[in-house]
Amino acid sequence: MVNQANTEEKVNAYEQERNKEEMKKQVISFALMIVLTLISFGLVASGHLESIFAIPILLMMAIIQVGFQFYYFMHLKDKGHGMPATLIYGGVWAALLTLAGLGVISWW
Amino acid sequence: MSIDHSLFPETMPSNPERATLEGKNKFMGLWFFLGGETVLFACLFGIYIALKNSTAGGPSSTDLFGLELVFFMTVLLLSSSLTSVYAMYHMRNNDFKKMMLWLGITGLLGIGFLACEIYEFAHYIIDYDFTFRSSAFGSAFYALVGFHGGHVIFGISWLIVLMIRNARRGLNLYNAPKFNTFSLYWHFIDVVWVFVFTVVYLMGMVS
Amino acid sequence: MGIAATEKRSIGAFIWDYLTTVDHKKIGILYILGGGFFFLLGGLEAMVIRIQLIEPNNDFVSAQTFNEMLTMHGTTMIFLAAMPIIIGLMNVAMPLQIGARDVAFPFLNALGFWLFMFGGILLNLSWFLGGAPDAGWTSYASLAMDSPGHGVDFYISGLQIAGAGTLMGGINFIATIVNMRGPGMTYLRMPMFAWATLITSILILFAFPALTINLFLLMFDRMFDTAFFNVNLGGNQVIYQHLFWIFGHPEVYILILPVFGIFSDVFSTFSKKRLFGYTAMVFATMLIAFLGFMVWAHHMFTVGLGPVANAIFAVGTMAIAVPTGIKIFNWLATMWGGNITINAAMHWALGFIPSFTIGGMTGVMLGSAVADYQYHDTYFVVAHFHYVIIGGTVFGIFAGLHYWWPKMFGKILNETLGKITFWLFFIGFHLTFMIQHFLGLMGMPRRYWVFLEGRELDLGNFISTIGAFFMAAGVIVFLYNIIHTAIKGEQAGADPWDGRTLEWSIASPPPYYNFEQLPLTRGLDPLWIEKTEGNGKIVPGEPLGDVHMPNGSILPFLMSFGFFVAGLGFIYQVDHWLGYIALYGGMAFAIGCMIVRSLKDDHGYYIPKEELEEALVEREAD
Amino acid sequence: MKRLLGKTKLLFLLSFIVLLLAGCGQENLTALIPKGYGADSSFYLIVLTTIVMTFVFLAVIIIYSIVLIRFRKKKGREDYIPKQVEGNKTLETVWTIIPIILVLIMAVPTVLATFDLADASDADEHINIHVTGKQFWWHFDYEKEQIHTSQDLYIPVNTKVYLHVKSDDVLHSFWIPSLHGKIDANPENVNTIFIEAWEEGVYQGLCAELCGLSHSLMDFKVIVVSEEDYDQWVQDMQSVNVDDESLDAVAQDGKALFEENNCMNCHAIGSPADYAPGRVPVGPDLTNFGNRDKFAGVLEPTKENLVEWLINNEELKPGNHMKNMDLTEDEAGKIAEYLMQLKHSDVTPESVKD
Repeated sequence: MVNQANTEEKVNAYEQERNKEEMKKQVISFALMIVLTLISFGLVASGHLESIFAIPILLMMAIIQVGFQFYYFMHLKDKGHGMPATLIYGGVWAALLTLAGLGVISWW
Repeated sequence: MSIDHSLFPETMPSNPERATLEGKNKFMGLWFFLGGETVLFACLFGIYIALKNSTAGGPSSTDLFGLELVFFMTVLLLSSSLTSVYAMYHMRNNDFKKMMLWLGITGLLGIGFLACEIYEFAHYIIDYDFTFRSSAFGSAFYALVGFHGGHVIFGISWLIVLMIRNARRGLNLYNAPKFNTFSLYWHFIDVVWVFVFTVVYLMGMVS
Repeated sequence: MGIAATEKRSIGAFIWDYLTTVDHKKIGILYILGGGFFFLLGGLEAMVIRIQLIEPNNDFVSAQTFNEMLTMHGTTMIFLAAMPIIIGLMNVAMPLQIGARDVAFPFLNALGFWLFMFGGILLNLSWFLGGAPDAGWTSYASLAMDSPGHGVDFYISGLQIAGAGTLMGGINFIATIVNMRGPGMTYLRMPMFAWATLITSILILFAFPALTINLFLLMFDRMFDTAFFNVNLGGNQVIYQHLFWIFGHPEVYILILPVFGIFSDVFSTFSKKRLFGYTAMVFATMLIAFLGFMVWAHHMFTVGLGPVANAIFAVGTMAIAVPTGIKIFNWLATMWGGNITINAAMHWALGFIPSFTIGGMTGVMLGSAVADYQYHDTYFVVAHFHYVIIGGTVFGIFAGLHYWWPKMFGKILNETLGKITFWLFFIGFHLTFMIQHFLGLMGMPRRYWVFLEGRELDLGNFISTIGAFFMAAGVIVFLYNIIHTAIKGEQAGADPWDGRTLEWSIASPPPYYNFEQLPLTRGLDPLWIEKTEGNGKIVPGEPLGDVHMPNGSILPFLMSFGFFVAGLGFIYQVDHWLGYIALYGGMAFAIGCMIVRSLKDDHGYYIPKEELEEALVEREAD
Repeated sequence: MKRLLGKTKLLFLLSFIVLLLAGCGQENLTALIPKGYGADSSFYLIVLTTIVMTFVFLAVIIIYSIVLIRFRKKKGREDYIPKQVEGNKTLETVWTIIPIILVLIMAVPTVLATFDLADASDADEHINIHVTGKQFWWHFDYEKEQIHTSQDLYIPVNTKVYLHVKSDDVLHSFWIPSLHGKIDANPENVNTIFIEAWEEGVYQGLCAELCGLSHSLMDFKVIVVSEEDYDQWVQDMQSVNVDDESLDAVAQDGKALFEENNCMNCHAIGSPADYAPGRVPVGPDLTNFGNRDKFAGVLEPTKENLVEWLINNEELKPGNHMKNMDLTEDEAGKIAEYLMQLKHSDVTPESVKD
């Protein structure tokens, strides 16, 4: 436990600064996500909108939120995330097809 | 390279979770697994959408859902996402104690979420007699939300085992990837929840 | 750990070694053995089916037994025979081909195998515990829910466990290829088989979750009275069909793409030529995988999805013919101008081209929705998918086994016996299935327990059954060949085929750490490049140093056993409280193993540099 | 090896001849001799795609043969190292473009035919029949004519007939190979197709989706009659009078036994007054039973068979849902006699065959 003794200097200053920058962005994303959630809930709670308009807006909000999660919280924007991104998008593609199949065709 | 993976300021890599081959493998493996999970949940969402209106005379989504509880649950889970980000921030700064603290908070928020969900299910079952046998809608609802809840339970158990095991060890290159994979998994649970509250609850309320 | 050392150890130690191994080569061999066993079982079931249909109104087996046979034949062949053997070949060859010492997750690799094995055993236990599943390998919801007894429950539990193993294998292979390619091994220098492994694994990753969910829903409906497929409560069994084929169609490509890889390697090795249009081949494989996800509903043309859906899926299906055609012509062009050695492995590869082309042709014909109204669920379809799965997958497996046998076991399979196997199997195959195209159109639906007299179906069915016997004879000769080779086979050198890829640059069988030094890849077909431009030896891509290896572990075996017991308990919990004990006990045991695994650090061990140096010197001396 | 090769050729030749002898299968069963609109559409596409695909197959086989003859290892040049060709843009483009064109040739007619067969806009002007699949028989309900029948479907020649197909239990698939391709009988929705037969005759119908033990015995018949005969048949069926039968004494006893054993709980013998739209009986409707081409799907309608069936049906058709009534042979004989005399129309499968 050598590293524990030296609590002052666990990481060099440059790294620390960079991590802090990153953290700031993440807190901002969180704030935005909360705002988006509030808008979504507010939209439904007010009950003013027709579902034809409301549903696309709600879905948009969800997609933006998920974008924040993936790109900021899960670092998909960072280097070395090429393959993860590829496969997540592959998964999303397969997921969309599945939804199209079950959602649209099941209704026929 | 030695078996001892301890971290020192002078050798601390900027991404301790991906510094070793094993760490990189774990990192990739978990992401790929999440790709598969995407399809898994898409199937459940698809089924839910297809069976949403098949209430067989039982209660429908507008009869059941209330916004307040769901909003509270959403905030809980969203915050737990942020706290796990904090934990990873401290991991990169090699501050083990703070990392554990934030992970602990993450776990507590997760448990809070779970408690709400159990309360919600109990409410539906007792007050509305709405079970997963009531109608196709009931089956689909409990399958989707329950699968997500199951993922939360698994995440919390994983976190507890991880924290107990590493409580006295400090951070090193061997366990940093493990914490990181957990945090990725936890974020993904949140991603799924975003769609659950949008598609199930909010869209269930407008129509 | 040479062969001499292996022989000295006791049988117990040998078995223990295989139960605890995390070495990808041994796991590969286990997969091939396990898959081979189930292949024989599935073959036996096929023979029963064909004997029952040798004459009209036959009563060789009862309707119940026949339905069990056809269900288990399909399920076994696809999930427990073809896929495991392919995954076995991937395990054996892929890490060697990309210059890696092991796969990314050796422990998961072992776990994947044991899950598959125990899942397969669980499924087949149904034969002794009141009857096998009888709702077809697709186990369509309405009939599966109608099926009495526990057969379908065995199908659900067995496949759920085996499927989890496959999913792990898939993730493992992707991570291996992404992270562990040797120095200089860029993506576009990987052998086609490694590419096929990557793309197949991605398909597994995206396709299997749909199966998992589907099996869950069916299980809930059967055991806990939920209403997913219960029409009276608003359920919809078409959902089952969709989910099944969202999984099932990519599954077809999971079976065929790897053998495309095998054939690419085999054709280029034995023609002594570089694979023609390598880049086009890679992209064609990707395109097939991509399109393969978008055509699942062509299995459902008669469901009544409406003309729009049928038209879209018809056109999509036909489009797959384009990349597949590219591959066929590229293989032909690879051989064109080459110096073709026609040995046993090449026999299978050459037999594949016309057989698979016919399978592909009928595939396109089936894609035409309106024509499919006639083909659907008849012997025409049976003929089509056997042309693809036998003419493609099984031929490919045989080619791969002949090709890599020396690498796995250090001995070359007997060539003459290999050729006899091929001809018996090839003739039998066409005899069995060619005629079935016509039987289907003449009014013979599939899964028919009996066909009636006086419908002019007698002769065709008779010929078909005779063909099946030829195929069985071919398989028996192959089994004899294995024994014969083990006893009398000639020793193979490191490179018996004048190979082109990295696996042929190391000893046969390879040392447990594969490479003393990771090899440097300087282009496509690295060994060939060194042979023609260098001194015939691969240049090391790293200095000699200690090599990190994972420890063996019995936990994967125990964990899978726990899930097996839990699965069994799950099936019987509806009948008896003992079921709950097995369910919770097995689950607790498996989770206990998991916790042990996570609490006990396993850092592996290091092979000291000196040992590797010795091995290098020894190799130079040979 | 040579000898083996020779034998292969012989075998292939043999199976080819056999195929020619077998021809296209049994008339009114095979899809290869279409006798109705839907089957003809399918057959046209089958032929078209086969021709296109044969063209591709020949191209492959010709190149394949040349490769095998010219480039296999020859004595004297075992060590020959061929040129390592990377690829050839022109060639690769050619074998990408040509398949795309071929696919288009097949795709366009397919799409047209798909929409053509799915067009149900004029259903109201034609005969509408509700078809229900049950384990293991078929029920037919003539909407406008208010007639129930089971197993034998009577339709007029050269007329569009709309079928609305569904299932009452598990998934089935409704198939009359000579007249129309399959359409699934789903438990949750109704699928509509139209059939149009071009020749009078008795056509074989089959179930094409695994539906349980007797899936292979779930046959039915389509009896295509002239328009006049069809009108006659409809009239006969509409005027069935259950009580006013010219039954002989044995049959009268059988009728009594039939009622005593509560057979009508499951089997209707339709007086038209009972007509209820959309009703599906528990067991097959027995109206006009004496004129059935086959009974229980596959059995010759002889008295012996019927007796055997009444006593031991599980053996003849495993998994069927008919209760065992514990009848003596004598009782069964009387009921059989009764059923055999239920001939409510002179338009019969036999009259069409002649």
